[in-house]
Amino acid sequence: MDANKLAEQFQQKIDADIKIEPQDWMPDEYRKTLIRQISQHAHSEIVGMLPEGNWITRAPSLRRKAILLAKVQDEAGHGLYLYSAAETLGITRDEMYYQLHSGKAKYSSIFNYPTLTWADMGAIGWLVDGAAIMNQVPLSRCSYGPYARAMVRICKEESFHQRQGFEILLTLSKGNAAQRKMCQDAINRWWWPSLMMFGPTDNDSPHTAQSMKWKIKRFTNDELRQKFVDVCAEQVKFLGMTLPDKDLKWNEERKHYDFGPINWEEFWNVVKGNGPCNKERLATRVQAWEDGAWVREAALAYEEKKSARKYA
Amino acid sequence: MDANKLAEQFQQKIDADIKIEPQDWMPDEYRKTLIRQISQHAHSEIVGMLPEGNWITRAPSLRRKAILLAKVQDEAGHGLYLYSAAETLGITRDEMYYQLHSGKAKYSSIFNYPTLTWADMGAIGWLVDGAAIMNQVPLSRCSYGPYARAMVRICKEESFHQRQGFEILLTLSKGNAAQRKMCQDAINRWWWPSLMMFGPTDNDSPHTAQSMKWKIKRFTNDELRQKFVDVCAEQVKFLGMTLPDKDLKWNEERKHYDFGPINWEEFWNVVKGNGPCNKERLATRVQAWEDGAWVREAALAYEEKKSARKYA
Amino acid sequence: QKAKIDALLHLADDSLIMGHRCSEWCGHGPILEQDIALTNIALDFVGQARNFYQHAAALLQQLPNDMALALADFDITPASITEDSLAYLRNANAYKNHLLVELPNGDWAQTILKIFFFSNYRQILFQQLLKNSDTQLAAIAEKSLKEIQYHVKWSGEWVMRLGDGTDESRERMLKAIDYLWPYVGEFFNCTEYEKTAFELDDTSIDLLKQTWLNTINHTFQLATLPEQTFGKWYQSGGKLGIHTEHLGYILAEMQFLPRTYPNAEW
Amino acid sequence: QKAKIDALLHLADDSLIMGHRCSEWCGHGPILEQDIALTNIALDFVGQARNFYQHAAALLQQLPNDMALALADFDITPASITEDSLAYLRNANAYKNHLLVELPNGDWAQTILKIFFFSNYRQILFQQLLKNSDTQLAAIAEKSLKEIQYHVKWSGEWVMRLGDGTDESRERMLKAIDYLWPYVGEFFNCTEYEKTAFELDDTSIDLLKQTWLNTINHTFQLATLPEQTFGKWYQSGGKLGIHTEHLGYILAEMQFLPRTYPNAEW
Repeated sequence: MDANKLAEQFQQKIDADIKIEPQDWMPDEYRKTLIRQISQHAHSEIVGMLPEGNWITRAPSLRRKAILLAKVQDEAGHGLYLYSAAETLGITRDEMYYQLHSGKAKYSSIFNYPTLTWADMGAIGWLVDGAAIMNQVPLSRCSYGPYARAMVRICKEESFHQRQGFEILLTLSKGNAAQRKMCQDAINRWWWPSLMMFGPTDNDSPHTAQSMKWKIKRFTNDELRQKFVDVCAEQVKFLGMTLPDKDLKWNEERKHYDFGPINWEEFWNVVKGNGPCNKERLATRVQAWEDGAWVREAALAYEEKKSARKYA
Repeated sequence: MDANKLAEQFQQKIDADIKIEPQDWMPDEYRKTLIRQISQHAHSEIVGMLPEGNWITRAPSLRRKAILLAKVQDEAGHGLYLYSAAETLGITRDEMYYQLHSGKAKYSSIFNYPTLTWADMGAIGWLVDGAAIMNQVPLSRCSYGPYARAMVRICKEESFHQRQGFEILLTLSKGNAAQRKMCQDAINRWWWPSLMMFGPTDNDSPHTAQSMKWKIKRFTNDELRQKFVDVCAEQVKFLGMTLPDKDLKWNEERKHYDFGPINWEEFWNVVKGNGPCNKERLATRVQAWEDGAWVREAALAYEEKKSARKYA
Repeated sequence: QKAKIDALLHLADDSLIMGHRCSEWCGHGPILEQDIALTNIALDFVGQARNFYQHAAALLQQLPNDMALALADFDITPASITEDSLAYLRNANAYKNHLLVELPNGDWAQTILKIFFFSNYRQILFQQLLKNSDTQLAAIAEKSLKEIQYHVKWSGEWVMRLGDGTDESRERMLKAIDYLWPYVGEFFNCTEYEKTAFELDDTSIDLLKQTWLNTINHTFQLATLPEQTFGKWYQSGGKLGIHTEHLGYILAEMQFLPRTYPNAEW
Repeated sequence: QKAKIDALLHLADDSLIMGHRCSEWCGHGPILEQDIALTNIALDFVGQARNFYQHAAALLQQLPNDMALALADFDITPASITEDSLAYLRNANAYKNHLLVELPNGDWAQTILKIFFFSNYRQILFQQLLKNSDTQLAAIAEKSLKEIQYHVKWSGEWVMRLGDGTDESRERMLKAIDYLWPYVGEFFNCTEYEKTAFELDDTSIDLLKQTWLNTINHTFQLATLPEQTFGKWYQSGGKLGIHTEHLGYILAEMQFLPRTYPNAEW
């Protein structure tokens, strides 16, 4: 069958909402785009363990400590599913790590911001996980089977995390003056970076059309961002807090909240590697990997000895 | 002149309280004993920086932090004088470090106990420095000139430290219940190890006679220990605290305080290397030395380049 | 009653500090799957700590307040006696964990060896506790044993991998044994409160000690590591509140927020 | 008045955190004489911190209590406003030090380079402050300058030794420059409170910036290290209370005792 014919059939399957599976034919660009997107997503889960991991030893109650540990563990688990999903496309986990460690692969820029107070654990859950869910729920209907199935499981856990994050903020919002201040401060710091998580505006997002055609993407960045703003603008009222945007207000005509301009200069600066924690996050991952080399070698050597003994 | 004659003249000088100076003839054993004693004393100052250094970052007021920093700095300074004094006997500082790091040279066992609360800074000042002074004041009249002169300076600073330590305890003793408890607890933990600082009982101290003849030692271990007990038993009353010895009581006949038996098993165990912190203290010193190797090399290389340029 | 409270706090403190140290690895493990496994172990320990603290808090709440505060050895007066005030408002010298558990993580060899020593000790101790007259304590022990069996298995496998892996891993295991062995004697140097609350006598303690040593040596043999024996001397003090210099730093970090706002809800 | 208080706290916080980091070396230096020198520098910084905190406390005490508490940005209400309550009872987000000073010590190269950058900055800033209309501030600056001159000299000599020492020391210096350079831009990104209290305008700030850069490059040249320029971008936020993740750990350790017993005397 010639390539055009295959491409046509491929698109027909997608249009008919039939999942593409690892052994199916797929265009090179589809494969590459998915590898990039899924591995980037996996890296984000792994790097994303660090800002929250930063507060495990300082969680202010045993219950919160246990919840946070479980959450960070879930993130590692998500990383695992996603690396596995990417592997079905013909790349190994070690190759993906190499891309991360060498700076070739990206991860979500949000994790280049520092976690400065306990309230950040709440804000990350509510806003960052909230934005992630908004991005990911459509992906659980994405055209590539393994990715879609990983997403179903991930989204279920993420919404659990989001509720826990909101509950942290809710507790702080009912607490003493210092706790309320901590709560508002965290919202102030995490709000704009969360909006940036949806990516550049549609005008600056040239690949959107192709990705939507392939059903790797189902809504545009701006559509999802608007949806997120609309939800958060309501939820923040329950906290008795405010979002740090003086332009935020309900637009009766659009039936949406209007919001102020995003600082894209900051966005691109962080993407380029100049965020407050880019260097440290990457250095931490690389260090963990390098420090672990002897452990991985030992485990391998032991397995080899064991199977040698078995067949001896 | 034959060796016997020299030895006779040497002892005459000592008997006449004339100081022995580096260029003077001295018996090998005198030299060896002094090198061992002075370097051990120097090492004690350097290792002794660690237990107190442990509380610099956690000192509870800025004034106390500054005092503690200055104190630990003084100890480094004492180490420096003492290494210099030992060097006059024909050993280099690096050789002495090597002996320390390889476990060949000893340092005062007291520094193998951990500093567990802020009150330990007080107890170390009052008891440990107190015992040190008791040992050292006679040494400022010791027969070897450089050692005696170093001791004069050191003793002056040590008694300043001792007063500061007592004042820490005095403040705690007037503080809240937790502070008073902390104070008594520190005294309980440091009292017996301080008594051990005077070394084994005279019966188990075979070198005492020779050292006294050479005026390297001017009182026996037990004499100094008794003097220390007598002083502390009075001072502790000012604190409204007690010394942890149920046998401690004034003996009108002896005009001294009687005190309970010392746990010599613990003493020898710690000397042998089994104290709570022996391994860590030594490991910390070795680590600092090894981590500093490249710095020392660079400084040397730079000096060489500089003098090469000067004479080029 | 004092023995019971002391023993529960001892168990809780052991669990919490083990959990704390294990949790320091989170996000830094050598292999993603093992990062998850170790975080899971940390979570188990925090969960066990909560059970023991809650049981202690429940017992303390039944006592006159003054007596309860003194028994728990708080250094400030908490708003109420709860799992959290017991964890967050006691000082290092009120903590009763073994010295072993507060030692720094070191490398992967040192960490897994610590878990191996500790979880094997816990396993045989908790098997004893199954028949304890305090049914609540017995129930917690039973629940915990399921988790501990996994810790024993997981850490034992790693002891074998590293002991019988590469030259480097073996070297690191030997170094870890050297560092940790002086601290295992404290397991079987039982305090009065342990004897009373855990219903142990010198004979049964000796039996536990032998069982533990045999188990360790069995795995060590499989791992081609040298057989160990108990020396006359070992480090101790933790169970009576005399710790290493490490615990103060752990608590300064862990307790910072509740110390700053002692009556806040989180 | 707010600008004055903010600026004094900024100076005090910078000094205290510098002192804290330097003091972490105490007992761990590569050469005994240098251990003493660095401890001495730590002591100078703690002393400067005390002068600034005391001056701030004196000014705050003259204000109505509510206003004073809000200006100092305490997160709990202290028994009184003193040098110690300002140091020990403010949270990370009330601290106004530069991000540079809270970064970890790293190796000797990183530590001395940090001191070199910072003390050169302090030197030119404090020369400005000599003519400040707040005569107390000017007096502290004058007193501090004597110490700072020594810090400048000592750290500059080490920059030369390491830059022009061995291949390894040079490599480590280059790495340290790479790590620290993104943080020096914040020195000259002056806040409103600095401009007001230090009596600076954009022109004079620019002059300070050029002077500083020239001084650094002069030593770098002697040290055979590459000439530096200011990029468009740099890390900032510390002076407005938005810090790195490191400061929280510093304060948890430093403030532990006064947080535990907020009204105790020591």
